[in-house]
Formats: sequence, C-alpha cells, structure tokens
Amino acid sequence: MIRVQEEDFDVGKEIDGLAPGNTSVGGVACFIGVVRDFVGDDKETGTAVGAITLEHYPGMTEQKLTAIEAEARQRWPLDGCLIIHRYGRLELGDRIVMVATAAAHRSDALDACQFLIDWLKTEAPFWKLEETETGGHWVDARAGDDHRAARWIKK
Amino acid sequence: MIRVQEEDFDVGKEIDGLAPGNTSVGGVACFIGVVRDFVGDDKETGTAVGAITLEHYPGMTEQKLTAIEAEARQRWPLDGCLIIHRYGRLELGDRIVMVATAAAHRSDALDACQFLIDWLKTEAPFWKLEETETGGHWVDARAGDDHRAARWIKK
Amino acid sequence: MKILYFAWLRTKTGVAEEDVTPPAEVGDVAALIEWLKGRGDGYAEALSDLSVVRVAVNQEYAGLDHPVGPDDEVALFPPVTGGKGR
Amino acid sequence: MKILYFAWLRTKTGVAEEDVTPPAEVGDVAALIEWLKGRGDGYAEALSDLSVVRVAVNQEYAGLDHPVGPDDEVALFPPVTGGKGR
Repeated sequence: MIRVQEEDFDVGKEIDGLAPGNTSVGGVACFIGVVRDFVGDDKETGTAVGAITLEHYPGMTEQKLTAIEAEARQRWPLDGCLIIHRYGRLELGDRIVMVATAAAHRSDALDACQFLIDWLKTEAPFWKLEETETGGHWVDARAGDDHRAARWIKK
Repeated sequence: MIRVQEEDFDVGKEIDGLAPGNTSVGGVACFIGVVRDFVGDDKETGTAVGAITLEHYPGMTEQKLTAIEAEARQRWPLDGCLIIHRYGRLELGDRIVMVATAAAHRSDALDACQFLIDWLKTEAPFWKLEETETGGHWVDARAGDDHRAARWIKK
Repeated sequence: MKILYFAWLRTKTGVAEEDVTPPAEVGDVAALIEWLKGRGDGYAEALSDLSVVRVAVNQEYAGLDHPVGPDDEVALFPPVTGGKGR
Repeated sequence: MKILYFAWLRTKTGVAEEDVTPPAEVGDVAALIEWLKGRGDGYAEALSDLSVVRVAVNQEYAGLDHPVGPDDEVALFPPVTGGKGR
C-alpha cells in the first residue's frame, strides 16, 4: 500500500493497520524520515536549515512507489508493506516519509524496510527545496544514496 | 533508555518520546517483535503455537539491555535509543519487544536498530515457553540468531 | 507533446507545464532538448548541463536516445533528492 | 551462595532459587555444577548435558572455569531464546 499526501500521519495507527488480524506476523520494521535542522555530515560543519518544501511529480510518484513496493514483495515474503510520502512545505521535526513492513521473520521485515527506504530516495521523483539563511536552495543529489541503493542490485 | 515490563506499550507514543524537541534527528528506525502463530521456516511446515510465556532473569535483564544500548550508542551517533522488552504470558499478535533509534542520518538509525534487535536475541536473558497442541515447550536456541548477531562482531 | 519541468528546471524555464509542437525531425529526447533550448535564455540555461538533468517519458525514466512523439508526456528534472541533504 | 535456575532447568530441578553452602573445595563453576548434580535426580538430569547449559555469575555470563565463592549469585539456564522459534 502506498500513499502520497500533504497531511501528516499517525505512526502507531499505520503500524497497527499493516496486517490487522494476521497472526503469522512475527516482526514489524519501520523507518520514519523527519525534517532535520542541518545539511551535511554533522551539525557543526553543516548548514542550518529551516523548513523544506518537497515538490513531486504527481502520477509518476504513485507509479514509482507502487513499483518499489511490488519489488520488495517479490524479494521478501511480506505480510504487510506500507509507504507514505508527504509533499509540500514541512517544518523542522515534521515527518516526511514512513516505510513499514511486516513479516513472519524479523530479517525479512528489516531487510525489506532498508531496501524500501534506500530505493525510495533514489527512485521516487521528489525534489527538496531547503530554506536557509541565504534563501531557498534546491538540494543537489549526492552519490551516497546511490551507493546505498546499489547494495540491492541483483548480481 | 531501557524498560522491562509486563504491560503493553504504545508504539506511536514511544517513537514520539525518543528525542522530543531535538530537530537534529533526520530518521527514526524501529522494530517490533510480535507473538506469531507458528514455529519454523513457514506456516505450512511449521508447528502451530498459541500463547507464549517469556521468563527472564530480573536484574541481569536490565543490566544486559543497558549494556547493549551503551554499545549501540558507542558505535553510532544516536539522538535517541529505546529498548522495551515484555515478559510473562503473551497471546498471539501481542507485542513482545520494541527497539527504536533516532539519528541525524538514516543509515545510523537503521544499522543501530538492526544491531540492537540482533544482539537482544542472543544476549538478553529471556526464555520462551510455547503453548502448542501437545502442551508447553521450552524453545531451543537455534544457530540462526547467533549468525545474525555475529555480523556485528568487530574484526 | 506535453512537457513538464520540476525543481530548478521549472524555476529557470519559468514554466511548470507546456504543450509544444516540435518539428517532425525531433524524434528523440536529445533532439527535443536541443530544440527546447532554442525557446529562450531560461531554457538554454536550464538545459545547458545534461549531466544534472533527468528525463521521464510517459512517467518512466528514459535516456537521451528514447523516442518521443506528439502524444508523449516528457518530464525534465534534476536527479531526485527526496531525502537528500545529509 | 545463591543459585538461580531458569526455564527447563527450573522445571527439572523443581527449584527457582536456593541458598546453598558447598564445601570449600568447590571453587569454580565446573565444581559447583558437579556438586549440585549430587543434590537429587532432577538436578542430575537438568545438568547432564552442559552444552545446553549457560551460566552467569553475579549476572554476568561466565565460563566453567569462573571462580565462585560464598557471596556469589550463580544462575544456571538454557541458551537464551527471547525471540527464537523462527
């Protein structure tokens, strides 16, 4: 299940709704991305950031998220899988994205969750505008995320 | 922060309380272990299980969980870290354990979360009694979890 | 042909979405981009460095040699940065 | 010396916790286990296969050669299985 929305979401409720009544689930893994107050490796050397605005490509976003979910379900036996991605203007500390997976075995839930968030960051058509002291800046892509996602490429 | 308790917990509330007001957090990773209705690799070949009872070693449990949290905080720069482990009789679908980590960068939160749950399963003094059709059975340790935890041993 | 621009490509061209009718010889993404650069300074600037431009044709990522035709939706945007900034 | 038994070691010995006073020559975990086996059939059975018995002395995992004394808390239990059963 995927959702692209402007509104916030309730993490506990979303987790409870992953695979309701399915007692084959042994583990649930979850990742939540949050708007952070700096860009860079650490706070000391980084640039301060206020709010962000996430732009996306309506239609293609939903299609990509659906494809990423399908890929995860094909690789791991999942009892539940959820991707929620927000867009629009988001303040510091606001939730941006949530990925959650439910499976019989914890390794499947954890690996699928990592895979989903890594791919999301390289495949989903979102662009981030950061508000800093010097105005709004479009964030450049960095090699790090591609490397993380590349771990999942099947040899 | 660690907690060993008989009562259930509220996942959303626990995640919100991980690092309240800390806007350096960019990602939160979380794993929840749940009582599953079978033992074995999959439901078809496995043994049906009803409720379980988790016995633990009061005192040593808290000490081990505290040590595991300290180890995670030493390896990764975490803004928040939580382990909750329940004991006593638990029904199908009940939450058993929750691990959650908050960090500036998602890889730190995700890796620390995996580390915590892997180590918890091999280091924390809990023993599981499963109720099956033929009565209560103490679960044997299996090599799989040791192997997963061994990934984290520093060379 | 429908063209979409996102992020700084949108701010540089000043256009989010437009319908264009390139000449018949514009048959692939590379030719389309060359043709679009002639539409104004903002376009030329936005499309000057193709190493930082990504393309989707009908909502699928596509290369410069991907064919394009009158009924296609072509989107031009920077590499995605949904969670970037670390 | 305080001895604790958990899981099936507890059900086999029939005891969760007991205070014992082994003779002075019982100086390490191995000797203590040998001595405990003499306390009854349940004990002998519970401690017959040391490959499935783990030991903690004063709440720290310990090997068979770990010293033990009158003021120690010694726990005997199976390998931990908190989340096992997959």
